[in-house]
Amino acid sequence: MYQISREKMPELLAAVAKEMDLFLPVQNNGITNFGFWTEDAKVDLDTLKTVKSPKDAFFPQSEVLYSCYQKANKTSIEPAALKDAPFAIFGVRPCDVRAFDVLDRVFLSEPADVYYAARREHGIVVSLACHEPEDSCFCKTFGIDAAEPQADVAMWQVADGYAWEAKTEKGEKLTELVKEYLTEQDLAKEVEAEKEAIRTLIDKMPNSNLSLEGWGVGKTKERFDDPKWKELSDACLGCGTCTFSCPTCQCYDIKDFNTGNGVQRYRCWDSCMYSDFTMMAAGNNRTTQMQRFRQRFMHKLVYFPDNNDGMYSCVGCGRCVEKCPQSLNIVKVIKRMGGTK
Amino acid sequence: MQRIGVFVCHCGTNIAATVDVKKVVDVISKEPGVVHAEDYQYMCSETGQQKVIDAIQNEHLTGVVICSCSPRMHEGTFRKAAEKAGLNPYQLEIANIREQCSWIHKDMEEATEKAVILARAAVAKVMLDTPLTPGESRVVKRALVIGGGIAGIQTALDIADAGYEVDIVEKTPSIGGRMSQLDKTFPTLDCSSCILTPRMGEVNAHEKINIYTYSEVESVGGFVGDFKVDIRKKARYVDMDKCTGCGLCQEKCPSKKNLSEFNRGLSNRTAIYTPFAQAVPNVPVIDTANCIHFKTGKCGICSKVCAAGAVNYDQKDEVITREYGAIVVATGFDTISLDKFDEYYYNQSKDVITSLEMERLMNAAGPTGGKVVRLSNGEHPKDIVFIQCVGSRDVTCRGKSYCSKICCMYTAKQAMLVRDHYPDVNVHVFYIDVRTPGKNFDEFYRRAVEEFDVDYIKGQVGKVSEAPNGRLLVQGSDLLDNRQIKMEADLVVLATAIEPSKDARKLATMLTASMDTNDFFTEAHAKLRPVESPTAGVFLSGVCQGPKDIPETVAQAGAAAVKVVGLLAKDKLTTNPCTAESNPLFCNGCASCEKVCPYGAISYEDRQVNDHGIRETRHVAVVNGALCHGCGACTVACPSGAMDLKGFSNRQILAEVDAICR
Amino acid sequence: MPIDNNENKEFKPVIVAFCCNWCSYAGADLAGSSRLSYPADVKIIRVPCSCRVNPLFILRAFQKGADGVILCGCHPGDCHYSTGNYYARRRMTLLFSMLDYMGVENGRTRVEWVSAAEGVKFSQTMNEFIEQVRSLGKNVRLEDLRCKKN
Amino acid sequence: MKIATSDEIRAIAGVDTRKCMKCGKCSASCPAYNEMDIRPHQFVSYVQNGDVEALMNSKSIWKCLSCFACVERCPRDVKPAKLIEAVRLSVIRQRGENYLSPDEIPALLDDETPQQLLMSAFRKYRK
Amino acid sequence: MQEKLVSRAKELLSDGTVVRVLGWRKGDTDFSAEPAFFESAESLDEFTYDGFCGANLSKYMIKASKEEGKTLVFLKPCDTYSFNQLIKEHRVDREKTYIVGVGCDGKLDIEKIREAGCKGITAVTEDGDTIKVATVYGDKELKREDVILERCKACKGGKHVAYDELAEGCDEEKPAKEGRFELVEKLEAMAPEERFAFWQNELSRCIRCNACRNVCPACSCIKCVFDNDRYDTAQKANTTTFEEQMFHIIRAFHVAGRCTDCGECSRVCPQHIPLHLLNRKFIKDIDEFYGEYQAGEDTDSRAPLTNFTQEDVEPSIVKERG
Repeated sequence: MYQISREKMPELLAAVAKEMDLFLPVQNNGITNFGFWTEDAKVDLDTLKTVKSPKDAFFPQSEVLYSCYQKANKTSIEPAALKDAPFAIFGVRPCDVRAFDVLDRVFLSEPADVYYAARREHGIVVSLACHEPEDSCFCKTFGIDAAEPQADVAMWQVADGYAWEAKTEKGEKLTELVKEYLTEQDLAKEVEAEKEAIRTLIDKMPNSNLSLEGWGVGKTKERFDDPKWKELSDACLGCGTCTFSCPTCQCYDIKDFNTGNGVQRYRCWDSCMYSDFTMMAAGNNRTTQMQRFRQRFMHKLVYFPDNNDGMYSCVGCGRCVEKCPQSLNIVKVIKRMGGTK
Repeated sequence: MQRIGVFVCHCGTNIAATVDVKKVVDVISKEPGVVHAEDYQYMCSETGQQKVIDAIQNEHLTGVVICSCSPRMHEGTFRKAAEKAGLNPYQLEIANIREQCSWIHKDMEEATEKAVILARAAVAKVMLDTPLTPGESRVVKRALVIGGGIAGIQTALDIADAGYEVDIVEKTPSIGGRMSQLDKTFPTLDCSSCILTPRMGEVNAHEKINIYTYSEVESVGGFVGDFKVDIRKKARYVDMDKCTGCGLCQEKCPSKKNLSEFNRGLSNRTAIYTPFAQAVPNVPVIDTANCIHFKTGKCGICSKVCAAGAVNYDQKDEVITREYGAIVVATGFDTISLDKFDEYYYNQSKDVITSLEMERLMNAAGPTGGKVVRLSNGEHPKDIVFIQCVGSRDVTCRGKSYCSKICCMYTAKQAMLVRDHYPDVNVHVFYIDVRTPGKNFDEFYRRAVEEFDVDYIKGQVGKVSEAPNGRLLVQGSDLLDNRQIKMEADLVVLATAIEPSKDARKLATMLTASMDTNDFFTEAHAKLRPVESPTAGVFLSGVCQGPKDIPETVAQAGAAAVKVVGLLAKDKLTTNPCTAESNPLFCNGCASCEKVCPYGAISYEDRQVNDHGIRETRHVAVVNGALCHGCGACTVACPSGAMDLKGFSNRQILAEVDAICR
Repeated sequence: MPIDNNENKEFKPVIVAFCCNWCSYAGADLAGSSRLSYPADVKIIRVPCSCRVNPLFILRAFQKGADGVILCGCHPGDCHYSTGNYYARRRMTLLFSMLDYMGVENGRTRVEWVSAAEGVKFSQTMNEFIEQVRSLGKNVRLEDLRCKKN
Repeated sequence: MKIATSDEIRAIAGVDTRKCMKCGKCSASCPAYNEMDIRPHQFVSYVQNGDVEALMNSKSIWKCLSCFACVERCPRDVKPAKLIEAVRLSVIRQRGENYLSPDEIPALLDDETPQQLLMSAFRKYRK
Repeated sequence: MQEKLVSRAKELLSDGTVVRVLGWRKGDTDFSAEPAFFESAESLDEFTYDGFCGANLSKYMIKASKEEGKTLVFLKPCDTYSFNQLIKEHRVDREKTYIVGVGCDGKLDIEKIREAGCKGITAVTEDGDTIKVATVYGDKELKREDVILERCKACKGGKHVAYDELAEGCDEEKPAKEGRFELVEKLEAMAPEERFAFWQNELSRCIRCNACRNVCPACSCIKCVFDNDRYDTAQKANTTTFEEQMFHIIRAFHVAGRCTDCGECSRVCPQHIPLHLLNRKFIKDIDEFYGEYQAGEDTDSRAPLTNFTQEDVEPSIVKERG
């Protein structure tokens, strides 16, 4: 195991950035989101929850798929280049690391999404255990250990810096690259203490031990017509805050943009909460907000597990809990409809 | 798939000298959608037009772009040609490569490049053109004139003489209006009723004119060519058909002490009355507020003395609905209230009167038989003071910011007449400016000064009060001599500002005709369409549109009549097809569009919609194509983009923008 | 105004002019028939009235690569539709103020009232406006990178 | 004495002298007219024409009763009394330009003069 | 307060005046009350009215107006302006609404509490001007003034402009708070480059979740232009910085003169973009150019953009004032 001090961290990051794109939490006007490293970026590894999840690293909010040009009666098509060089994502929390597994289920199952696959192949994930969990966290409900990040490299906050442990081959390579900033050290005791502290704190959080009774594989019939959906969704604005801050939501729309020189076909995130989601000639097959609201949670808690060996597509990151404008969220749904608290 | 044809005109050398026409044809022919492109010397010539027609027919074109001179020049020409070829005329666009390109640029390369871009923009637009058909609506061959003063009378006569039916609605018991109250008219000093009464008779006798006196417009529906108007005929309690106008009822009526409206309250009338001797129709009405029968259930004398049995106490208001093709507003004016002008002592003294009261005083048929006397004691006055601009040109909340226009002249007239009839009376006129723009007007005013020795004082009166001897004390300033004047007077005449009739605002709302802040009706265009309201089919006559004197009123009345006749002469109205259109699926009924529409063309309806499977009733905007002029104000007021303009749609303009910025 | 072709030879701004059909478009025609030149950078879009111009059109022009947008209409009080330009005036005042507030150079937008008789004014206005936009250079603050010309 | 500018006078008075249409109603209404060397309506044109000096030296500013008849009756909202007030203020605000001194009071006193009048006179004629 | 509101609601439900109640439901934590409809007396047991009931309920009345029967809605003073505006635009049915005006001392912003360093919050209690926050990491006391919503810092003064009855103790008007345009003025005073940098930075965080639009009572279009494929304006993501600008400029323009400055847009923005500064700029301009105007103060005045005077300022004012 290695150690890196807080003071050395900027140098390490700069060294990584010299070799590859580096995507990490950056603060802007007090708000932290994942962004690319730049010399004057305010890197923020202390904030627990970025507003947007790191899923942009593999599945950006919008990306061009290909462009068409017309020159003198001839049409040419230029597909967008696939990611072909390694890049690093730094400071990913354990829940968000699990979210990548959820996305993999969607984008890597055959036929695999080439754009996503290329990014996933080249992306190196450096994760960071949750030093100070928050009240909105409920990762434990989905069996995620906030003290044990599963990524290429795992980090823990210790005394005056971070413990660094490579967990995969990709992680080893990255470690090699930044070795000069790391000092080899036996930190087993400190790390164990940090893990213990994290787990104790997580247990104190109000939503850590939600019961998932009534949810999961095979619960479609039981849940679908529950009258509670109406009251739960009454206040839903149909905005995309939950979807766009969610690390696992994977719906997208494909659109064309006329640039004047040609047409760009791009895809961008979409939200099942939107009234024009999957709009067809006959309209949206979910005409009321209640149906859209139900879809989102049924998908996370029932349909996705149904199709993915019981894997929930919620990781309990709690972003939607904090960000929903009207305080509606998946925790309320689980609690009010799940039978027990 | 669209099939667009582009035709590039050389315009002799007008275009071809600066724009490489061949190159334009070459480049534009490669644009997607363009299947035909050619150039020709003169596209607007017979041969040129034939080329367009042939191409439309042979190439089955769905849209045509002509690159030529301004559309203001030949758009109509080419649209007709397109129509001849079987293409909808509105699927043709012009790219202006002459006025806006070849004529202003010298560099051939630059001009050619710009011509191509303009052509592309036109192609982009024509691609999104939809066939438009002008609608048709009927024209009811009858006009309504609201107001029976000289403006309404003249308009009605001119329309009727052209052979169309006219209804006049007048709210008082007789037509005649303000002019019937006047004594003499400036600058010729002929007697007002002598020239008006024959006109009133003519109207009454005209077989095409129908008069509804003592009636008011209750509601207006419909639109140009096809208005539906409800008219309330107030109960007169005297049968119009039976009454012979003998006047016996008025002679015998015991309720005699009611103020005469016609004489501005300077004399009394009976409860059953005709406002004045020459009233048309000469049928009295019963003023129920003062009639003893209506107040107590007793009396009934008029009914008893009426040999014709015309008095009918059970008569009720009647509302009739009539259809009209055009409506003329001729609602006239009143003088403003002087309640806020205590300095002139009007409410305090009987000897301070308005100029309109002065007219009645001077009139031989007036309350004093034409004798100018002090109303407080009936004595002959020695000094009379006229004060101009009372409430006019006053920007405070007390008065009117505008010039009432007629006061200078009638004051000169009244002053002159007083001096003429009573050479012993001293007449002083306090003025700010004397405004006499009119034929023989300044000469008239100078006569008052030079021949009749009227004393004109440049300055305003600050205060009128009562002198200890019971006369009036007038305190004013003489700005030219820089002195303050205090003079005694026996009679003070106030040239009171005029304002539009109080009821006009209500009427404007019914007609959706716009008004200015002073409640004058707004004309469709201040210079070019001065007798039309912006609301199609509504015309303006007389002072309701702005202060004016009798000759101007009569001239405008005639002009309004011509406009009406021009409208009624049509059998059908073709409506401008480039009108706004609201998509009920996107409309949220917020009414922003309705507020900015200058023509009242937008109304709201509850409509059943099927929005991609959601069926519901929505309160949505509906555009009346017959009223819409296609300005597009509503399209921008609409936040959701539900409102769009045919022929200049959002998508079309955006496509032009895209083509230009490409 | 003569155009200085040497100094700014490289930069040819794209300028969109919205002209109302009744006054300004006719004014532009008059400028043309009087041979009053102005640079070819200006391209005119004919609209029925200045009140037809939606802020969306203006933003779209900038998005697609315009460097300046000018709106011309009848003089206040002379609108063919009586009131259209009054609404346009309010809308544009507020829109331009907002663009200015967001840091977009206020010289890139303009409203000018040009009557059908003012060919001279039309041409002068265009010359002035182009000069101003040229001095501001390429529009970068309201650009859409996807629409950048290669 | 420092002479104020027309703009200052207009700013103090809050009056737009250009709105005057020279009707003379102010002077016609003025009860102190005969006491004045420069008349209310002239105040407006003097300010408009920039001759504030004459106004500051005029006795009219001490003769104006501040009855506001001219303000009430002015059809153009020009408010001559406010201009007069502004000129008067421009004078008395300067050192040593008080128009009324306490020494003068005893001589002016009689049984009919209300106390209130003295108070307002002090307010009006002194800084 | 809360008990009284509940009992009044129960009364109005039971006497048939209304068939449903629109209010706030207790959340699973102290700070997560949600807007909710209540249709029975029992369900009202979950009703709450506390410092976290910041949500403006007026827009929900669009939905309620389509239902059968009358709805009782609890509106805070500033919410009533929004309600009036919706009336003016025929979006809600006054006949189907029974408004009980409720008082407000400034609503709390949980995000501000978090920003003040409170993590792992387990309870929040209000004690007058003191807000007590219990957290897993220890307890904290905060001053109410420091953690109220942005909009409450520019409170219009606690007057209800529409109501059928007022709840007890909320009839007192407070003076409107000063300084609502302070930040706008600060921005105006900056150089254009600085302003540009400011807005570019702020808007760069926009994720186009549309929360600002969907919560906005003035944004009540059935189909927003930005959802409508007809005009090429539909955008589901900000692909370039231009689209961020476009969306927010047009949105602010569409609500100009209609925005009551209720501040919901800023409250709900997950990225804390100060959207109210756009709306307030329009409000300030409108006040300066066309005279003071408060949208929602009444239900019949003409909005500034559907009105004009012949003497209006020219657009060149933008350049002239520098």
